[in-house]
Amino acid sequence: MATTGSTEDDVLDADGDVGSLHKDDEIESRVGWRYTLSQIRGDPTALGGLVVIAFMSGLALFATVDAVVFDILSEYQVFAQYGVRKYWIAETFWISPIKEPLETPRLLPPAPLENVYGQGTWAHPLGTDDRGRDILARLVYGSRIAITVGAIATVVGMVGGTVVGAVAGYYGGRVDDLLMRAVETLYAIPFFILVLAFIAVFGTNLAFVMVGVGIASIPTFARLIRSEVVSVREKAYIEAATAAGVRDRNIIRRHVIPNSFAPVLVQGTLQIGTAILIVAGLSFLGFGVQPPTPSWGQMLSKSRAVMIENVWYSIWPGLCILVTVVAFNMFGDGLRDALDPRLNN
Amino acid sequence: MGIYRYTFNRLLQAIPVMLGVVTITFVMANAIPGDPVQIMLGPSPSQTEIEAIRSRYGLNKPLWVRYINYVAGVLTGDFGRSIFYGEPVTTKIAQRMGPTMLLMTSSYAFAILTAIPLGVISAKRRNKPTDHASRFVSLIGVSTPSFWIGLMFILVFSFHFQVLPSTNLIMPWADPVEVRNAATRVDVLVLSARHLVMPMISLGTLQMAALTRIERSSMLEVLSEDYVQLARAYGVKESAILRKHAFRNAQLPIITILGLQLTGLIGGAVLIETVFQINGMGKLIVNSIFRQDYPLIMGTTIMFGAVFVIGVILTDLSYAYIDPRVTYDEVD
Amino acid sequence: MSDVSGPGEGASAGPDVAEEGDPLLRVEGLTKHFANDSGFLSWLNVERDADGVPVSVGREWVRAVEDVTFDIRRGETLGLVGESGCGKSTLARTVLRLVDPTEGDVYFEGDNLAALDGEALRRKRKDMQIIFQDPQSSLDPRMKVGPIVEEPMKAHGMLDDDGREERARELLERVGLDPQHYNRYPHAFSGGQRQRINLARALSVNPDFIVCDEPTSALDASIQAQVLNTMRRLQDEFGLTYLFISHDLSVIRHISDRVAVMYLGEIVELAGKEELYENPQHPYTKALLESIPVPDPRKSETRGVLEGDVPSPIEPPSGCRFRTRCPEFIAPEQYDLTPEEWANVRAFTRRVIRHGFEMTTRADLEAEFFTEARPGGAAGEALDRAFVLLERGEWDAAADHLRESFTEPSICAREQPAYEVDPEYGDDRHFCACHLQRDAEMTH
Amino acid sequence: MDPILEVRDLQTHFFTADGVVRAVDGVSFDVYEEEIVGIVGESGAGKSVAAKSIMRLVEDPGSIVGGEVRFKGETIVSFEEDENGERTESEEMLSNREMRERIRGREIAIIFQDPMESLNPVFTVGGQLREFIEINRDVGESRARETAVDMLREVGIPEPSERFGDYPHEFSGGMRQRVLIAMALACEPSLVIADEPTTALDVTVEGQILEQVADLQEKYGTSFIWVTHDMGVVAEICDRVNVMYLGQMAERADVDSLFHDTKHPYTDALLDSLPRPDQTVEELKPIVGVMPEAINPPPGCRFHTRCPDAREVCRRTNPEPRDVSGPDERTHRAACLKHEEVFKVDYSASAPIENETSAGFDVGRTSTDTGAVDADGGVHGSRGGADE
Repeated sequence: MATTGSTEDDVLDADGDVGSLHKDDEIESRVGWRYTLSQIRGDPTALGGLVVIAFMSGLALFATVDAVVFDILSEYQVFAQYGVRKYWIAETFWISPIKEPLETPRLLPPAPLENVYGQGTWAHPLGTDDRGRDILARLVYGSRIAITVGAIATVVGMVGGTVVGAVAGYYGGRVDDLLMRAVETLYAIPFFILVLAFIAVFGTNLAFVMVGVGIASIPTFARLIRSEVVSVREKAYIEAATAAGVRDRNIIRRHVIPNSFAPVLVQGTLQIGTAILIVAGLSFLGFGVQPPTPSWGQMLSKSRAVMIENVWYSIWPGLCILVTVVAFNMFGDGLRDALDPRLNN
Repeated sequence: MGIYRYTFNRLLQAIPVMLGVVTITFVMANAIPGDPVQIMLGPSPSQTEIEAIRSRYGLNKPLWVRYINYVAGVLTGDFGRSIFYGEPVTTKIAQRMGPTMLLMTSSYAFAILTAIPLGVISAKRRNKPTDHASRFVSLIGVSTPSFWIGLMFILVFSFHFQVLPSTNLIMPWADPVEVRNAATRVDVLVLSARHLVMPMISLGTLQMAALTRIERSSMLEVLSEDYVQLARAYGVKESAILRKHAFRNAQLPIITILGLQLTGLIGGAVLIETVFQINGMGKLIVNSIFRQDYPLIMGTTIMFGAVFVIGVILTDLSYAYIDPRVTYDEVD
Repeated sequence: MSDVSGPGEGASAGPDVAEEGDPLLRVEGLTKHFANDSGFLSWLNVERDADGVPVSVGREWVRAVEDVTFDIRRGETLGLVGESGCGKSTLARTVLRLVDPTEGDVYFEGDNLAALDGEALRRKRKDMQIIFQDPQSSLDPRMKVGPIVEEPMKAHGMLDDDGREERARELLERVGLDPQHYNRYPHAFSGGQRQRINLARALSVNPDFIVCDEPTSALDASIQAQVLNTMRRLQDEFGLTYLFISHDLSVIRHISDRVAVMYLGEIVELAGKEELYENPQHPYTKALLESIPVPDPRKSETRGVLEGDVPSPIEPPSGCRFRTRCPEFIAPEQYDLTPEEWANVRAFTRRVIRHGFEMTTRADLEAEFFTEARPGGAAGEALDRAFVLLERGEWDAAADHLRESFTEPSICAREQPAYEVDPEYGDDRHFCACHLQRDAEMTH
Repeated sequence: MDPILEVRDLQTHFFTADGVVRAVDGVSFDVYEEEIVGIVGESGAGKSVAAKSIMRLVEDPGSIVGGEVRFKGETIVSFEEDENGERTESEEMLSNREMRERIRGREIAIIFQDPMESLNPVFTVGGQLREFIEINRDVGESRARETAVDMLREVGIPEPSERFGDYPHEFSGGMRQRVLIAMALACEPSLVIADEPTTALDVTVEGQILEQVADLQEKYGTSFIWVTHDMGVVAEICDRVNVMYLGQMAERADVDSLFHDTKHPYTDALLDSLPRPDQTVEELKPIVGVMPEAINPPPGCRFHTRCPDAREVCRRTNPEPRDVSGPDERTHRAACLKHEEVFKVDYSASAPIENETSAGFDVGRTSTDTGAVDADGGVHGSRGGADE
């Protein structure tokens, strides 16, 4: 009876453009999502990051044609004659060689191969690899893998970490002790080693890689959320709500969560970048994304053998990783500046 | 007085954590789908072979007995035998520990020695071109995969200019007799350095970049503290303020981060050892995963956990050494 | 409770209370001890201990509030004054059951809050509210003023959506804000205005009792006056009862009807306002009143009469908690000392305990401390012994010896004081926890 | 006798994204030898910034943009205008190096408000004290150490030679403030700037410190600038007082005449709004409204938006403090046009501005658009209405 659906909106629908700001209130004034957005809009770093992320995600969404699949459509060579790059003929559905690893071999390209590790042509601007697959197409497809895997892994870690951290932080006492000790033990195994151990046990399936990276990042999120919740819980407005007789669950919903969420969002953004790096590393070692599904790490791994023949083959995937991760880091930094003035230098 | 008790406490605290690491590792190893014996023996082994292996590895005992045995083994330094090599896991790890430790410590040294001056200068010249440049470099640094940096180094310095070797690592303490192209200790050292420089920088770059950012913000924060203002108000020179009054305080968060960043350094080491084909712990764990050599995977995982935990304890102790407030509570 | 009686109890608490009319709130023997887990907590908060599993090193208890008894009558303002760390805020929170008491009872409108739980307690909160010191953090920065004021009503199911909004707007006006501010965020307001929003929120559920925890301490003088006036006006309009907590004796004098003075977790004196300010009996109250700078250059003679720092509430002094700093510490009965002799002994003892001088020769020390009055008899012998120890360089032994001879035998160290004093101003009972009153007490 | 410190028309502004904050906007005062001068005002009045400006310790984004500060013949701040009206720092101004070597610590020392933050937590208290003595008194390490221990004893730290090696966190707040006072006096400066040094302390500790400072000031003959918001402290310790409001000086006088012969309505109102510890005040008389923001100060007299005596003329003219004392009295400056004979304006003929009656919801808006009123105007209840 005490709560209605509308309160959620009240909490989240904030606008920051209220009057002129009192001078002492600089910290308090940096609330409100609309204000946050306006801050980001004014911050070239964050904006740059956002644009690049949008561009890479756009590629991931739309230019999804993988040459693996593509080459069976060799009759479409006709388009190539007119200078139309293969990947422009968009596949509108989500091709997922990940889902059907058994079927992919038959999708391998027929001979003869053209332009293996050669120079760019109109049809293959960056050349093709040893199986005649278009490198640019594979790079573009790699962005889909990277961003998807990074985001899913982060969401897994964020959800797991939020649950653990929030429960530990809000209830405190024994629960807190127990959970945090478990988390710290997990944290004591170095991140990458933990993921490797996970893969060793469950196999190199991409889904397990995502879950593994997610689980390995639970301690980071759990500790962050816990410390946020603990500090928010100390705030006088929480005590005021308790004193007013507001129920615990409403306090958590209306005050604790909205006020402790900002740093998590920032960490989440930065974590996507980290996860992309981790997964690229795993693929580089031969775990993670399995051929023929293209991924940047795997392409780099492959490039080691052909460094002399095609210098650029070992440069492009690395640049893609670099640009994507830089974008997430820039956006994360900008978000932090906008949301969390304490860390703003 | 306080510092000894603090050290003792920290070491005491590490025991349950390490026990937890051993437990997690054991549980994961025993969650493997399928029969490890099958994996060991390959397809269609005979029944007697299976039984022999089972009793040899103690697999015919119940899980909790095996757990107790394993923990007891770990405590006495016995991690079991590698399936692939047939040697004790500890022997194998001991062989491989040297290169990994050399790589990690040299990279950390590189990262710290470059990051601190860079961060301090960046803070001192806040929002000036130097600062912007240093911030740009560190942004790129934290976003670049270390193994790609390694590849690029190989491309440039090994393939193109052919000035540095792209594989292997030579221990500086190696016997000159056993090292090819080396007659004296000096030769060994030079060779070792030439082998080390690319892996070291590839691995250290990310740490360097991360530390630079923290050093900068930490320095900025300290420079705005009242006690720095007070030093200024008492006529202390700017250089002395930077060197003495601000520097020590600004290193506190760095020390904390150093411990935590070890986790990234270890992960990077695995990749860098693969790129430069260094026979270290990282390559060992990767290979044993491919070979499904579970005793070895467990052993290396626990060892990496131990390296991390020891590293964190060391950083905590140096923190306590610098900041008198840490041990204060312990005193009374 | 033992032989120690609190400030609320007279010779016979029952009839006395009835005489004064039923109190709105009665606090009896309220005690709150916290576990001192600072090391552990710092582990929890600091990221540094990435893998730390703390080893418990035995628990210490912070005796924040100790055996506090008082009552508050309907419609009055009880001022609670004390320095930082004296436990006044903890007391406030314990009274409202925001933290659970270690011992004792809080009777509020007939119910023992200490015994209530869960939903019953939550419902009871409708009648008692609190206003906090910090106007910055007491309002959720992500909530608009309207929902902030409505939240308590919502929690207690008062009115419907429209009714609540109407009431919120009306309350904003009553506390001196513009009803138009309903849709603004807290950051758009100044400190004084935020305290008004806090007031509106507290008033929204029509409470009988409001605890005001330093509500004006963060405000400038001119704004403080505005808020204080508003609070008084609202007290009349809404028939409120206040427990007003502050470290500022001037504010307390202005706003209160009766005043309680707290030191190190205990109430040391409680009396009517005029009585307490014009006829203070406890040495601590006197010291407070002498310390406060008066905004009048012709009157002020501020003197720092107290020495040393407040002792730790983990191991508070035995007997009277103020005795370690008390300028009127009573001489042990077994010695027959003149006031001068006793003063010299105490000055000497204090300096030895604090290592406050360089040891020279016994003659020099005798000259420095005991020229005019040197006690003889048993006290003199005790001093002789101390000098012998000092000459051997055994400072700690000398300090211990002096403590045993002169500090511990005193009634101040042995018994907890609790006395009634005849009030000179007004009719309110005057409680004073000081052994100096042991002869003057009217009833015991 | 010449003053040791002369401040003339000092202006310190902060250049923020929202605009220029005129924190100190034309402030003048003097400090003579062996006196304690108070600077009193509410938060936002600019008193701390003024104090820091004297030592040129204002930090980015703030900077001193005008005025003069002279100390014992040295020019700490001075500006000159070129033909285009561009203001530049004049050449006679001490260089940063000279400031550091000749003024800071050696001639002028400062005590900050928060004793908890003013000492470096990773160095020993004694070490910090010793270092500053070494720098400012040209003595060797052991001599500096002796001086430090003596000074600690002087300010009432028990067992000073043992506590010399302790860290700041082992001292209570009151003790730390004593250490900072020892620090200031140990360098034997001619002037100590104390920036709200007792605000963070409890009243009994404050009493101890005020007493100690008064004794030490007498003993060493040091001048003090005592910045505070507490009129009680001013009455207690100061010889002369400057009252600041919104970056400007409202009134300057001897402490006794400031309290008992108040000449500026702001000081008057401030005193009226204070509850008293020594007498029961039934009704407080608050100042209406809130202090406007220094980013956009009102035109004319800065106090006219809240002043009970405001007239139309106050909207137009911003008075500087002038001597309004009687013929046989000591100088008493007030920046208020109601002293018509001094300011030569037609104050009494000007129409009054009704700040008090309009104390409903509009007052705040005249100064800021935060909108609301902190005034307890006569609109609502019995008590509020009974103010007059």
